[in-house]
Amino acid sequence: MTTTESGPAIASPRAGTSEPLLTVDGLGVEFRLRDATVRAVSDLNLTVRAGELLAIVGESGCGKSVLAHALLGLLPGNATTTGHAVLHEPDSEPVDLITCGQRHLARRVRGRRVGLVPQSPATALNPVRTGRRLLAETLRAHGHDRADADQLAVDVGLDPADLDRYPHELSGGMAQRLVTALALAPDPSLLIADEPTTGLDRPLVDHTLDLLRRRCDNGSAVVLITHDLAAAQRVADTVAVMYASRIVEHRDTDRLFTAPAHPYASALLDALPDRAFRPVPGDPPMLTALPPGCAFAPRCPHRTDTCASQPPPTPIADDGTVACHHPIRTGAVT
Amino acid sequence: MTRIRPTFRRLVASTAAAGMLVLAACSTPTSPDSPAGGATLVVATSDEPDALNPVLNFGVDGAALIFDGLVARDSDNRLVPALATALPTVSPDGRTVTATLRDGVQFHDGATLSAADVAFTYQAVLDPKVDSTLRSDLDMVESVTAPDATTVVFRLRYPYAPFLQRLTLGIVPSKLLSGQDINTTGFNRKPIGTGPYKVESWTPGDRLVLTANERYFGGRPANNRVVVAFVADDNVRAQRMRAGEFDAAELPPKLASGFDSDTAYRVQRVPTADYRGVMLPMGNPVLADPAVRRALNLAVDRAAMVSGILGGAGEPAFGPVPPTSEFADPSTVGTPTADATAASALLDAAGWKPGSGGVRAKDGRPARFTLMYPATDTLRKDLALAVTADAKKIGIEVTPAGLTWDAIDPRMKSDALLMGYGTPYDPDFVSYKLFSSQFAGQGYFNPGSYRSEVTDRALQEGRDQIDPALRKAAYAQFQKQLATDVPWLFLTYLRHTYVLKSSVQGTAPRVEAHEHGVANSIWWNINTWTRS
Amino acid sequence: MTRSGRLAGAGAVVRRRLLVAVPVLAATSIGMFALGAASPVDPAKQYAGAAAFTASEENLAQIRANWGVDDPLPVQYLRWIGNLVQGDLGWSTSRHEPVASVLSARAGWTLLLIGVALALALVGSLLLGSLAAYRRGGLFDRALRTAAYAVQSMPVFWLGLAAIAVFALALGWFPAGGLTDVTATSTSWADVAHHLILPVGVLAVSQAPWFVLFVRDAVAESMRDDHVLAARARGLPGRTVLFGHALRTALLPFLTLVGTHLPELVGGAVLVETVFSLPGLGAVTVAAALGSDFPLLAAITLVTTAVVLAANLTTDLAYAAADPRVRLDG
Amino acid sequence: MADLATRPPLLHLARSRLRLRPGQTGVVIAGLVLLVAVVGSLLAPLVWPLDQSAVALDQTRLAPSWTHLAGTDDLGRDVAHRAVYGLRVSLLVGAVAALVATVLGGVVGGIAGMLGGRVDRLLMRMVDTIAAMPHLLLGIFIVAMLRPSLGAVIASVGLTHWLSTARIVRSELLSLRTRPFVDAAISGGAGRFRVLTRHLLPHVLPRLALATTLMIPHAVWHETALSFLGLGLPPHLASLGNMINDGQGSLLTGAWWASLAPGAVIVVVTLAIAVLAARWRDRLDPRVRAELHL
Repeated sequence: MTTTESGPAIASPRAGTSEPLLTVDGLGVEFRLRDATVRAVSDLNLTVRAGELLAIVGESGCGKSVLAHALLGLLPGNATTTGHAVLHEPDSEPVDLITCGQRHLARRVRGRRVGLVPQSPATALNPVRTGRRLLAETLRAHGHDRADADQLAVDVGLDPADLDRYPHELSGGMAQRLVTALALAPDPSLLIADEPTTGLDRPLVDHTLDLLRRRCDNGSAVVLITHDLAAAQRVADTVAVMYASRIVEHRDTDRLFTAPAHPYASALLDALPDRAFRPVPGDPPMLTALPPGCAFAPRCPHRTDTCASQPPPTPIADDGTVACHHPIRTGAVT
Repeated sequence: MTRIRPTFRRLVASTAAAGMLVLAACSTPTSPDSPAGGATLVVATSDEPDALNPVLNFGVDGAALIFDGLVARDSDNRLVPALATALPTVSPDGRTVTATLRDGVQFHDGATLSAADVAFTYQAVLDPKVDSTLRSDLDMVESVTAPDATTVVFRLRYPYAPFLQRLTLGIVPSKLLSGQDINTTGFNRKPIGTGPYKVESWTPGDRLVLTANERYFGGRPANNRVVVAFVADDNVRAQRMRAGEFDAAELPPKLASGFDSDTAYRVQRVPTADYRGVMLPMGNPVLADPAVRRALNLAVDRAAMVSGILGGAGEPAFGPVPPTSEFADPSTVGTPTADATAASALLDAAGWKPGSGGVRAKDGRPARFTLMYPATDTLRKDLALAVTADAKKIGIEVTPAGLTWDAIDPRMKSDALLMGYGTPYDPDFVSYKLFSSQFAGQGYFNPGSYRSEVTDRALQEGRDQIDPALRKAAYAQFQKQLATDVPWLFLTYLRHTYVLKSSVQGTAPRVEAHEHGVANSIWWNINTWTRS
Repeated sequence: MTRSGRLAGAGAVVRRRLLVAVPVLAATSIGMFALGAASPVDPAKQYAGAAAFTASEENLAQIRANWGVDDPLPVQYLRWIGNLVQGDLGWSTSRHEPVASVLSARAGWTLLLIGVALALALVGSLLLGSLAAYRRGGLFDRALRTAAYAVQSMPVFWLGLAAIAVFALALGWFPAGGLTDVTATSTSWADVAHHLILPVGVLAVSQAPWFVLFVRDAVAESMRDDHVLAARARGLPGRTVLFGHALRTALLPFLTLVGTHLPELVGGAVLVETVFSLPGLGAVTVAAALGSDFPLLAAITLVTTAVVLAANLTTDLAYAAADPRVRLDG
Repeated sequence: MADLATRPPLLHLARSRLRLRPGQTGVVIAGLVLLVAVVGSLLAPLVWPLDQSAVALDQTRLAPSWTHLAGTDDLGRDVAHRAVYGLRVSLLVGAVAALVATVLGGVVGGIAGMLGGRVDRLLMRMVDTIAAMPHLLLGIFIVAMLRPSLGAVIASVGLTHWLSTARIVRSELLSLRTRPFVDAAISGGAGRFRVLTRHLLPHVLPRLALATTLMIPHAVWHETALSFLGLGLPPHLASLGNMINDGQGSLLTGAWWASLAPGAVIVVVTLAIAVLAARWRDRLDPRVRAELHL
């Protein structure tokens, strides 16, 4: 796979040229269960700039979706959150999404400033409401004209006639497009799209990705949560790789795909069908029992004794971050 | 004795005529300046009638506000004429009774009362197709005829001394009822009578609303309306009385005593002929021994029962004739407190020796028996437990058993039973069937099969003789014999307790019968009550 | 799919339910009749009450013959069920009037009591339960749940007595019982309402815990549903999320719960009517039981069962109408 | 509706926490309460015998004191002493009635669940219809016809409370029937009875035991309600229902303690059973939301 296939992504403005929109600083999320504590997000640092499309990739259960919910204050009651995630917008005060409280989030932030395309659209739609009612309700709540519903449907590639169906009458792809339309309705400055291409066939995947790309080109920011590396490579400006609650590598898309520095990122790329097609050996660790050192160490070909005992450093590389004791130097890709 | 259900049947106490007579005889304090019929009076009772029809047992012992009988009773329970112009006359052979009707008495619908209505009423009771349990009381009636519009003639099968006492039955209009099925007719719910009050409405389970009968022959009632509220639950009745909803309510003694200290209320404890006692069946091998029965009679602490269970609202009982009756024999009265020593001595002498576990025994038979009581009757339960405790002290083991009547019925021949009944009107009424050997073992009549020739003779004498002095002697002998034989352990006479608002004036309590509901209660003369 | 299309099978559903309910009710009636026939109670003595003491055996036998209670049992049953089918519910031996007129005179009050109490309990529990769920774990949530558990373990008649002691006797705000002021000349609705506040309140409060806890749990769970999270993520106002989305979907199983809870409500009504001496079916049922009045008891039981079955059917149909996923098949 | 399998495991874990679960201290307290109640009512006849028919007419309505911890009633009987025996009788009635209901429900549910098909549909329709009969009315009917007595009360409670058990057993069996190990047992040549006793019963029994336990508070209330209506146990017997019924009158005359102790015993013991049963249910089936089913 080469970067030349990425199309419009190459032409987009590079990250770092505009002001930061979201700065996540030392974010941690824990769930208390009856007999265990789950660390879903650990010491996470991130910056998203206006006009940037950030892709977060990783295996299922690594904490991607929890991160999304944490940013919107939608975690269940047994979750504890630490750290900060500050939203800077040009025409308003900075808001710390972690500490500002539910009331503020509900009134000022959700939908309008930070939108979410939720995962698993089949369950994310109220089963007793038609798409049109849901859309109209959302538009009205944000002071938009409910007549925009049809246009939104067309935007996401949905036949407006299908808006009058109930969710159980929609196919998985139709439901996916509907939840995307719902998230787009308030026109948020930051859109978090959690697996927005699930259940879509290839042309619709491209359609959706282009739609997200266009939003960034118009100055909004998008965080694309996905396990589809190809999609990330196609549209993202930067890519963050998450493993066992941590971001292990966050770099410009081209750099990551050509020269991954973290052994896990490298292994992940190797698992792609058009590369080595070699699955990552071993299983990811339980989030209830994370090792004191590097969580990837047990599966890592480069591991040393330090890896098992010491948490990896997070030095800021010239073009991103890598959390590894023994990062792979440039050109190590097979 | 009451059945499971409270006794609904004989309801309203006062009779029209009685009311009128009270005006004359007792100088009822109806002040002339009080405007005729201002108030609505509200009384509360637990006992709701099933049907407002005298033929079906409503207002039998007094015609119950809505109806009048040929005769009525005054505040001393003496018979006085009501619909009849005078007390009916009895022929020398005692088998023909003739009554003459008052002129111009009208039913509530305006129809004039005639002798045919009286004859119809009694014939209806005697009609086998009518589900009336009164028929047994009128066994002696051979025929009832109305030779003319104002004369009624009863022919009896045999002379019956207290027959006039049976003529308090309320009279119904024949025109409205003849040809109807009396068991189911709508008349039973909205009846027409001659009494001081008309039925305005009856909401079963809630209330009976009566309005004054302007044309009442005994004079217009002093109150425009009377509401009888039916509240089955004692506690609820007490609560609602406390909340000021009623002018008068019947309450159990303990609940009534809660009102004693409150000047806004007056508690009336009315003497009665209503006794409670333990029927001791001769079919029980332990109780068949007169020594055991006499020992029990000595061992029960009647004074403690009166104070502890009745809250003072009662008197110790030693026989079925109440002390208030002219027939009462003073010599049969014992001591109210227990005499365990004398009782034990009696048992020792009869061969009942102390045995294992403190229970006496004779010839290997332990002194124990079962004492049944109707499960829904709290008072009888309490008395049964008190008897049990007293018996234990003299080495007799009693097992109380709370049962329903159908479970009690088949066991009455061999197990003791806490019973109760009593009417103040004539000693023949209940005692004749309760203690005569001819009724032995017949249902509730003489369930313990008590047999005594002396008692039988005395009871028959009391029924046959017209002469009051002879009757009195007969009943004195009857009471003495009972005190000797102890077929029953008489425990207490009750006082029926009523709570009235202090503002209510004009009550004239009279000795009450066991059955007292809407009418044979303290408000039997409510048509003359006033508020101060 | 249109609503009318989905509900086209409603008629067939009703027919099918009837097809099952009728034989089961018939079988139940046989069971009840057998129990009644096996009962040791003598209806004539029951009827005579205290007068059985003075009434002779022949007197009672004649009454029995008048009623036909000495006929063979199958004959009696067929007569009873035959009359029942023709709408003649029989003759009440404890009330001395036709069973139908006992029911018609009293059922209205019981229905009113149950209806108002149910409405009150539903509205109250939906509101309180939703609010508790919205701030679950909060002070209000914990207080409400504690109260619900406490009330749930209190016998309803005890609750009624306590209410009388406090609101009628101590405070004097409401009457202690009855349906209208005893001196009232006619039934005025204001008066009835004043009398019904306490009993309705007690019945509603005693039944509410089930509903409150269910709503609270269902809404709390529903608040974690993906679609509710999604609604929150879209920035919809809290009220809309709570009542428009979380409650709306939790409401559907709630409908069924209400349907199955109706018999419980009837039982509560019997006790409340007894405590507050209301002239409804409850009081008459107890009197009939004490008097072993078979025709009345059997009729009350069968009629209330039929009413509850009809109510269940209604809630099921309402469920179908409210949930677009359900399709009634003919 | 929601497909659990498609949810990411993390949020799924978080969701399961939402169950209503009594706290650890609550469970311990409830356990202690129940232990004291059961042991106390078992040992009472040996340690603190009661003469059920004893009265003391010279000690009526005494307020609580050191000699009479909960006061005395209308007939001078020690309320605390009788409350212990009341609990004993009520628990006995509750337990036996619950057992009767469980056997009945187990048999009906078992037949429906084992045979399935038409029999199942018919039986379940029957259960639905009977469930529509108000418990209390049916109970009153049964007691009225059998006459109030211990047996009648137990029959009345048992005959009206078996429906939920039948449903539980049936659905459990139906779901078990589709599991591979049952298929394996049947294809291995095991007879229906053997499959039932060896493979199915062990799965159903814990649930059945839980249903029985949850029914005991119901049964106690039912008994109390019948006694309150005058249709319960023989009135001189110390049962909680009878005691509250007796105490009502005293309440009006100021002797509040006569009904307080038995009422408090009912509330505390039934709550304790409910709390423990809720925890138990939680253990049995962590996926089902534990709702205190009182």
